[in-house]
Amino acid sequence: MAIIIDQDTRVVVQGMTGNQGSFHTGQMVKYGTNVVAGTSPTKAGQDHEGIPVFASVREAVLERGANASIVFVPAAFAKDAAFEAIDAGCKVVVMIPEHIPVQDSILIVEYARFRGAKVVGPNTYGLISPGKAKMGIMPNHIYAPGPVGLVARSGTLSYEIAAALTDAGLGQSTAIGMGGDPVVGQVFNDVLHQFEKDPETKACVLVGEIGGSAEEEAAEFIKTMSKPVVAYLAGRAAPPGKRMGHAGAIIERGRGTLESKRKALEAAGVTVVEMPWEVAPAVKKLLG
Amino acid sequence: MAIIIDQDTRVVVQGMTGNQGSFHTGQMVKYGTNVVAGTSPTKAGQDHEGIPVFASVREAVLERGANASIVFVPAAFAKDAAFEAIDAGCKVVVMIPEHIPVQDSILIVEYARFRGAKVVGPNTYGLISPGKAKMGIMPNHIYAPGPVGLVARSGTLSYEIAAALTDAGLGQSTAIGMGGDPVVGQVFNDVLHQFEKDPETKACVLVGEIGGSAEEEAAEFIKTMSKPVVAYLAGRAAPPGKRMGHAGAIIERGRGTLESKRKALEAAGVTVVEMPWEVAPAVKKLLG
Amino acid sequence: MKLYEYLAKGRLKAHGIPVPPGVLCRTPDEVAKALEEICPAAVKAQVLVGGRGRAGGIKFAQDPEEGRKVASEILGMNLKGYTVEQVYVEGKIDVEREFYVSVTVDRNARKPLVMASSHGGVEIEDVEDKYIVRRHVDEAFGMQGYLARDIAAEMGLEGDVAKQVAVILQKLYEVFRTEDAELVEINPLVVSGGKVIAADARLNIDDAALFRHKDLPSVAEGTELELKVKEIGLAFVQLDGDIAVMANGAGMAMATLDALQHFGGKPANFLDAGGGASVEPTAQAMGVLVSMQPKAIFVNIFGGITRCDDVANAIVQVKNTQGIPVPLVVRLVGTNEQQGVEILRREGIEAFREMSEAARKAVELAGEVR
Amino acid sequence: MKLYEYLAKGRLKAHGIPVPPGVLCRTPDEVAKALEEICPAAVKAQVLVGGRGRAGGIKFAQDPEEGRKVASEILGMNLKGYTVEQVYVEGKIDVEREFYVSVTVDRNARKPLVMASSHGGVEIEDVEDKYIVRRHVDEAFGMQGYLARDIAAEMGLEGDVAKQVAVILQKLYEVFRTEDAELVEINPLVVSGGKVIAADARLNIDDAALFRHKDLPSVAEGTELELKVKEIGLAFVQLDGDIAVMANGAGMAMATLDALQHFGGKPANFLDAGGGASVEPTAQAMGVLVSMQPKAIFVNIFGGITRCDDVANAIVQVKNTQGIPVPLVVRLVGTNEQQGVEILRREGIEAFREMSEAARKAVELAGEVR
Repeated sequence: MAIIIDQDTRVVVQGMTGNQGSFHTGQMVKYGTNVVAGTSPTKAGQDHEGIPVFASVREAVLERGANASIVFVPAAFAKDAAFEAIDAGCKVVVMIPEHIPVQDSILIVEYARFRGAKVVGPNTYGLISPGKAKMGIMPNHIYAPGPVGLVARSGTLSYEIAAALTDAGLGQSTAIGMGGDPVVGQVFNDVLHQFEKDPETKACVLVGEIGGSAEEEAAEFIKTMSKPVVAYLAGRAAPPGKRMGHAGAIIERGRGTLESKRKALEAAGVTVVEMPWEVAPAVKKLLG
Repeated sequence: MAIIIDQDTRVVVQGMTGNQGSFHTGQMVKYGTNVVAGTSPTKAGQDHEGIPVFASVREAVLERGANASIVFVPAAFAKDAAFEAIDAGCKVVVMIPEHIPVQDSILIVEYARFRGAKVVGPNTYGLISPGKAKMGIMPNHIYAPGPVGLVARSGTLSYEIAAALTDAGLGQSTAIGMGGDPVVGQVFNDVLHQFEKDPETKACVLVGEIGGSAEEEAAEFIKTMSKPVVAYLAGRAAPPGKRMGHAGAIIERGRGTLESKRKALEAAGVTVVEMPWEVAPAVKKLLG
Repeated sequence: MKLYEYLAKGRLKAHGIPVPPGVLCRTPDEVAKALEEICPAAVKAQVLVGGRGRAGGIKFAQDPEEGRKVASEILGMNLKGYTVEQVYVEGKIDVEREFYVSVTVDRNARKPLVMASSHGGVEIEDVEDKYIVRRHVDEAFGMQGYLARDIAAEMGLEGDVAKQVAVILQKLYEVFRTEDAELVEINPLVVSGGKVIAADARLNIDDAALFRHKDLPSVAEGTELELKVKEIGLAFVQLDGDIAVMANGAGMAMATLDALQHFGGKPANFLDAGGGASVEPTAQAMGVLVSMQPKAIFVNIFGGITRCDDVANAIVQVKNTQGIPVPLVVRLVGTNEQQGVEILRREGIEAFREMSEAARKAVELAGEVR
Repeated sequence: MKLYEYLAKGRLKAHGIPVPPGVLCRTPDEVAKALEEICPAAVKAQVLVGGRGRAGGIKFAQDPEEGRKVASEILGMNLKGYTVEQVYVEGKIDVEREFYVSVTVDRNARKPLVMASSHGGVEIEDVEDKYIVRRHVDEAFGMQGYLARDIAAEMGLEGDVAKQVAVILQKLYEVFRTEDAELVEINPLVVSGGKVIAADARLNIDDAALFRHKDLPSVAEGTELELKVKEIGLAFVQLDGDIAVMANGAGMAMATLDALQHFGGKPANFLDAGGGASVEPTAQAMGVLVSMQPKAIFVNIFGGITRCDDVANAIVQVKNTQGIPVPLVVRLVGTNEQQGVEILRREGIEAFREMSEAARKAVELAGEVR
């Protein structure tokens, strides 16, 4: 078990023949992901490293049974790509691009809800169910199968923590990037719901940051969870009104402060650690 | 039991203080329907025959716990009214008006799907679960509680058949008007699914007519049903290309003929009778 | 409401879909003048009937004089019951390929349906299914670029033609949405000199949405009598039988025609007197039936919202003013049934309870029992 | 991107929302001329900082001469770090009531959020929750009339004012949608002589959507250094500490600042060198850090897509050209770690494996250990 993707996931890569798409398709295949097709507006009908390239996701679904898509097209075309994947019947759509207009993201998330699909991202590094499948751009070697469900807003910070978990002998059921944008398809809440139901997951790690109130919302659900949760929150040194890289990481009008998040999570029984290197030891302690 | 509405349905009447709204509110109350509120753009804050009038459906939901709405506003405002009811949380919205633009109806049905509500109509006489609740404009006296699920496109024809059923001692679990427009919220298929699951319903009557292919679609589901179905189809004397009153009742480009409907239904095991007065005897025979 | 070809094309053009140059003309002189600009040209009768070409409603002209000549042949001619009052002079284009594209409402899916085919130029009903591309649109979310590109590709188009068709499909959908169309169809959509152009177009506007399109000229369709009854606000269709019919409710009216036919009769019309019509419109409708001079009149009422006494009073009113000089059969049950039956009895009219008996009687009186 | 007041109001006006008459001016003469038409008027500095009024950036004028006088006071003044180059001359209006209305993105609901209050004229944060109406819009389906009417009613408005506010709310939502706004706010929305008018407005456009709004003038916000690093294409924020920081990934960069602070240090900046930046931009970014003349530089890299050897090479390049005249601490793990560590060692730079040790060391070298 794992959440959202596993060995039965059949991936189509939208924008497979571009620089990024091409490189990461190779990495995903190397990891063992079942990449069944790619799309390209110009190279349809060809093969790309042994994977058939189609003009549309629909063809990839009809001819190759694709059921999940990962999107590598430029931000301006990302909405069209996401709608295409959802309309074609993909139930998981991973949106790698950053700088997607927020109102496009709102519409993508609404459309996914309307058609019963899950969108991960945008501006995410993707997700990985170690040993089963990877849809994303994360390094392959830092993950290992195991009992920890990891959900983060941010990429590299999440790799840091995943690597530390793995080093400590704590593998992951699924590690998922929520994405650094203000509006994303899967928020902490959605992901924790799924981890709670997943028999393989024994503990959860939440890597949050300033901005928004997804952490506070998650705290409400965590109160009802049976599994322990460890959280690290980035951005205590960030001044208000400044965007810390992510479009979503900004303290605006007094909202989205670290303090409010920490309080909410602690009230829900979460072990909130101060520094990233404290995550793995805390999980170890909780899992006994 | 019954489908869609019953004694727990709390009705708000949109456009309650107009001519039609006012008269039929009286009739619904007389039937025992739990009409908890009405709306009116001009008479909010007043009482109308003992029922509180609000400016918005939202207030009716918040203050009176309304969970279903019946709409009596003019066609040009019907889309706004339906969206209001759905957004306010009503799970059943009965659209009485005719001459609603078809693209408005498409959007109403999409919005209902998006928000998990059921729309009956537009251009319907409504629905009644005899002895429990009535949301519609049908005469009160012709119905009786019993085992027959009745679904029709057309009003008066359905009354004719309901009265004949009642006279023959065959009461109804629920009688529902699909509506005479090309695009409606509940089609035969949807309704039959619910009748199949309803323990009170022992047999179904389908009253169809020329135009569209809702009857053919229904036939596909009927093949899988455990309960017997009797159908009467109106319009064998109708010439192609002419709208027979209902916007939906038209044979266009060779589609929507009676013959195709009859064939599909008979192939699904339906007893298709020739004349309306043959419906009640056929049901009697099937129910033994 | 169906729009004339020139109006339909005007709407397409306004949304950026390429159409041939064209001018609407009302006289042979105007046509000759138009041909000074647009030449050679097709001179096309503007009527709402199919098969204009075969019926002589479309002719070609190589110069102004020929234009004047063919225009005088077409203008004023009777085309399947309609007098031609306007012609559309349109530049003739060389046709390399013919496609079909349309957007309409799929009532089962309850979504807009885009249909397209590379086999255009014939009625879509005559095209084999495997050559027709069918795709739905989620209306609230609109038609996205990928869908237009997909459809063009599935039509088997490539390169620049595929791109042009994809753009036209998106604009066509825009026409469908903003014009409240029931159907917008380009057939054929042609390739001419590498450009994709709408050579013929149909645009039917949803009658119920006309209140949003007050700028559109009203185009009436129907026989004289149908238009007259439409004015009263009732649904009426003229048929070719001899028993005039009134019933309340569309389904009931259809069932009434079916019942007459069942017993060997031939209905002269469809008339839905409405679910709750009062005395006056009912009397007006009765008046129309009488004026049709049928062999018999059959009134079939199941009173729900409609009150039987209202119907009876309407009948009596017509009897005592206009007169009802043909056999009349009335079936009257439901709300206020007793009062209605009594009112009729006083005037010597017997009311039936059973629809079957009444229908049989009407056919018998019309002298048509099989 | 935040728009100047005059641009924001121009957009509102284009969508049919009433605004006071106004003219943009660049000189005292232009202001005097404007006052011949618009009088009395407010002369308002066009800068992107709050609290203009209290800082002397808004003054009133009763005639052209006074206009010239106050304009020469405001134009050229330094307002919270920004030089005033333009003023907006706007007709003074009598204010009877002040409301607040806005549309923004609710990131939790993932929907547009309409906020409104009859308690306008102050920052919405200072308004009690019970006086704020909050309603979401399903974006694909748009804002319907009922919602606008509901909101006006929940604000406690009645009659004609309620109607005007409802209309303005629908137009405000239109602005939000068509302009790709992150925030559109009218505060105060005033009643003046029975008419509802937008007295002040904010319109922030989503940077990511600017490619759809090429007609908008670019309004740059940030310090000189921030704008310079933005040109390289990296995310950079200037802070008031003395340890310059580079990390890869936004979350990692934040965590790096947190770690420095944890050990008693003060970060001088936020810099996300990107998830997979190559040698050149990394070197450019390092160059910027050096130019800041910090007490120490801390580079914290977890190599995933980023390759440690690339980072090492960038550091060496800067060391050998620009020079690195301050203590440098590098933490380097992940992809091609060994190569990277070796490259640095050859240049006498020690690389740390543990983020905690490295952060502590950087703080120590900056002489700030607590």
